Amino acid sequence: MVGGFGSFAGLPVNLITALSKQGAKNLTVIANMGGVGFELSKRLKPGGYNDLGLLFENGQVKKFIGSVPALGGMPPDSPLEKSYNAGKVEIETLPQGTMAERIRCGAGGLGGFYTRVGVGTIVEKGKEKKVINDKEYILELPLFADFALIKAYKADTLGNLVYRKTARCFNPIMATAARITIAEVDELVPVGQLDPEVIVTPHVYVHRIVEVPR
Amino acid sequence: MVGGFGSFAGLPVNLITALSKQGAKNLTVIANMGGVGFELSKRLKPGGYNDLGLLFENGQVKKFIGSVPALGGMPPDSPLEKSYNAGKVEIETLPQGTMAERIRCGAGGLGGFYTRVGVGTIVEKGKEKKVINDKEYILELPLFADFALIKAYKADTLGNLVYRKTARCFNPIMATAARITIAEVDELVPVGQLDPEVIVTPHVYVHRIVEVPR
Amino acid sequence: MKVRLDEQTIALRAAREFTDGSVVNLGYGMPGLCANYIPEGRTVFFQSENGMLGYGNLSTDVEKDYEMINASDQPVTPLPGMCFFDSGISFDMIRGGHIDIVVLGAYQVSEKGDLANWGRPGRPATGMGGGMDLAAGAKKVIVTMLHTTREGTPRVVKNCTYPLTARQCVGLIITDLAVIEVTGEGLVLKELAPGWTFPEVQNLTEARLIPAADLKEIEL
Amino acid sequence: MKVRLDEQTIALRAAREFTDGSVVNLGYGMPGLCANYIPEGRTVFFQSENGMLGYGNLSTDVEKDYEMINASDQPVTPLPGMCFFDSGISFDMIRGGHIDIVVLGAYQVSEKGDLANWGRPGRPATGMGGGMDLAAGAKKVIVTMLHTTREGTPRVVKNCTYPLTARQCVGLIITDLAVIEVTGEGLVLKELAPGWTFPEVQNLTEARLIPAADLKEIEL
Repeated sequence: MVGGFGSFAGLPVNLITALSKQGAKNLTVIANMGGVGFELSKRLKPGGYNDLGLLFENGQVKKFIGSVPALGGMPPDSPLEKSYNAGKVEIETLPQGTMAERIRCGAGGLGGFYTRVGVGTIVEKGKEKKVINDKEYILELPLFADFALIKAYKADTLGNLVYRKTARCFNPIMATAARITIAEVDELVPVGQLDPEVIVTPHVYVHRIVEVPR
Repeated sequence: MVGGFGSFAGLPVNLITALSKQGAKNLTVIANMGGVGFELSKRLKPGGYNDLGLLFENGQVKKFIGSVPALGGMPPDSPLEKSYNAGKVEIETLPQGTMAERIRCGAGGLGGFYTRVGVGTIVEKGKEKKVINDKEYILELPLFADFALIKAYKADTLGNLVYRKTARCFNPIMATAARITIAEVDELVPVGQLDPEVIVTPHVYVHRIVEVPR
Repeated sequence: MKVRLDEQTIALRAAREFTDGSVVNLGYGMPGLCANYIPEGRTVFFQSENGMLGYGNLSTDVEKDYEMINASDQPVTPLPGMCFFDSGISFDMIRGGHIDIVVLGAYQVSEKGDLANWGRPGRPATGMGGGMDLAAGAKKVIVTMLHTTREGTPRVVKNCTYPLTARQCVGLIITDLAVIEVTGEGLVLKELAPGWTFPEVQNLTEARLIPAADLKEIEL
Repeated sequence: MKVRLDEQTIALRAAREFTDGSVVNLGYGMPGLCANYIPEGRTVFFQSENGMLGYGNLSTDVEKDYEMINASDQPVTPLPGMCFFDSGISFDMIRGGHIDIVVLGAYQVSEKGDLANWGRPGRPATGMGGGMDLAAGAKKVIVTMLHTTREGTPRVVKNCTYPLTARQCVGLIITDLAVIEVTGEGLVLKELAPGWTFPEVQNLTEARLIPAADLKEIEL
């Protein structure tokens, strides 16, 4: 799993870059958006930034699971879209809220949940349906990852995390749904410096911290 | 629904007292614990306090749903336990985490979820079971209330809420799972005084605020 | 003279639907422009799927904060009383029915209010984003779109041929030519762009339109 | 001289199982006492179902904070690095497998490790609280209890007759007489209270006990 939401905010850009250098292949990547690649990223943030496009360019990914593999409002030039059109990567598309809930479901040790989102659309294809109180629901199953790469604002040395503005997005829920969670943070602070009332991710979920000062 | 967890922390004692005076009957109360009544409450907090016992003493409740109707470690003298033994109130007992998740399920507009908690116990009685990835699960359905009475620390005048220490407990999730949520708060502050990063309950969930300074 | 509303004017008309105190989510693209047209005297709380409630306009600062963006990747400004939360909580709010109005773009809307707004021929890798969740969860779905494709093919259709977002979810359609209400009886044409007649608009619409008793020109 | 361990000593013995850095949840009653016996040099993070991680000892302050309590309604003290969250998040943590050890009280434990710890005759209105969630979610379940009822009826049984909390969940049983490990082969008697012999303890146990090769006296 890779945190963030769409563009720069909340994306662990340094961890993604590191993963591209580390070179692991045949990855299954779970992320909200497939990234646009460095060139198109300049349309979203001046100067651009490295996103998941890097991993698709490198051919490191065999499957992508997310709600926005490619942006319809952008030219069809993102590394994922090109890889997909070339038959090099498989895509599983799912509604954003269903994705969020499947992640929470995996994090919370549950077996699945019923949702009305996607009823009557291609989302229900191959999925079990059930009528509850006269309404149709689709059964959705949990998502859980081997690794979560996430971006937070500050960590204490125990691993408690806080986030900044909309860079929070998918990061706190992905942090809870992986065997090993690696957090890229702007600032690492001593234990006791984060207010116990405002910690968003408790340290039991965080296994590695990489401080990358802005 | 009535917030809190067990004893004093997070219990909207003034709203409970007000409801006992208002006199509504045939209530279904969803709360983690059934309360111990004013007398026994002195064992939990010097001086005692009003808890849900008040509503059972008044005969206002026809059904209680919770994980700890009565405490096994206390004498069988709580108003709920006495009412139950006298056949005056119905009880539905459920595991605490299942209760929390059923509330979140209701709040999130979902149809139900599968959990392993309670498999092989009386909790599974009358419930649908399903095998997912070779493990047995129980189907649990959402909880949603007409009213939620909750306790928060501070509210702004829009209705954004923050909590204090373990008085947070069931309050934030119950706040999201009712048609009308009424919050009892220590302090009401102007809009803009609560840090957007630390607001726990967004104002869309809060319909009435009662300020009761400590 | 026949006038086709431009995107800004469509957004302005859509924003007039925002009642005082309403919670509004704005979809990708044209709907985002509505943020600049809140009717005077009304307070509107904008919710964004990534995890934010109560933000202000699109940022016009020279130094933008790229960690303060709406779900369309646009930097926005803060407002007092706003708050941040994670995307899981955001979709609880959306599915839980706390969004009064969502404004979405569309490729097609059917006469029953079916919505198709995320997939189109030649772009198999695009995804539905939060559209399905919003269409299923919001109390009212408003669609803003151009009345036809560039080639003149109607977008208000009998049945959607593009992949569906949700069935029977759209309440109001606002295009460059018309304002159309989706009712139990069918599509009711409520307002026309300046200079346009009912037959002319019907001619560019695949589904049958019912002229409203009080059919009028769009007031801007 | 035969010694029965008192509650404090049982808690002390249980706390010896807490490895360095482990996340531990303490159940209602006797297990709560473990908080005061963390082995020297080890860091233990106590989690509480209501929504707290990393708290300290039971509060001995004159002015206690009754909004800072563990799940057994006891005021506790803060520690650096602790945090608060809601009960929903708390049980995600519990069911999600992030509790290394839970110490629970019990009425009965069966030879297969079935646990009965919440309902007893004459008290139909008590509930299971968080016990079922903890028993299902924690990596290791330790039970602390008296070896028999006040009347001498064994609590370590062939099959539980009291309502179950969860099946096959208990890993270790610590009583006033013995430390018993639940294994695939059955209940292995690992340690005895001072002065007690294997036959004597077996005699007060309904289930069959297997003496460990290194059966020894409980070291305190």
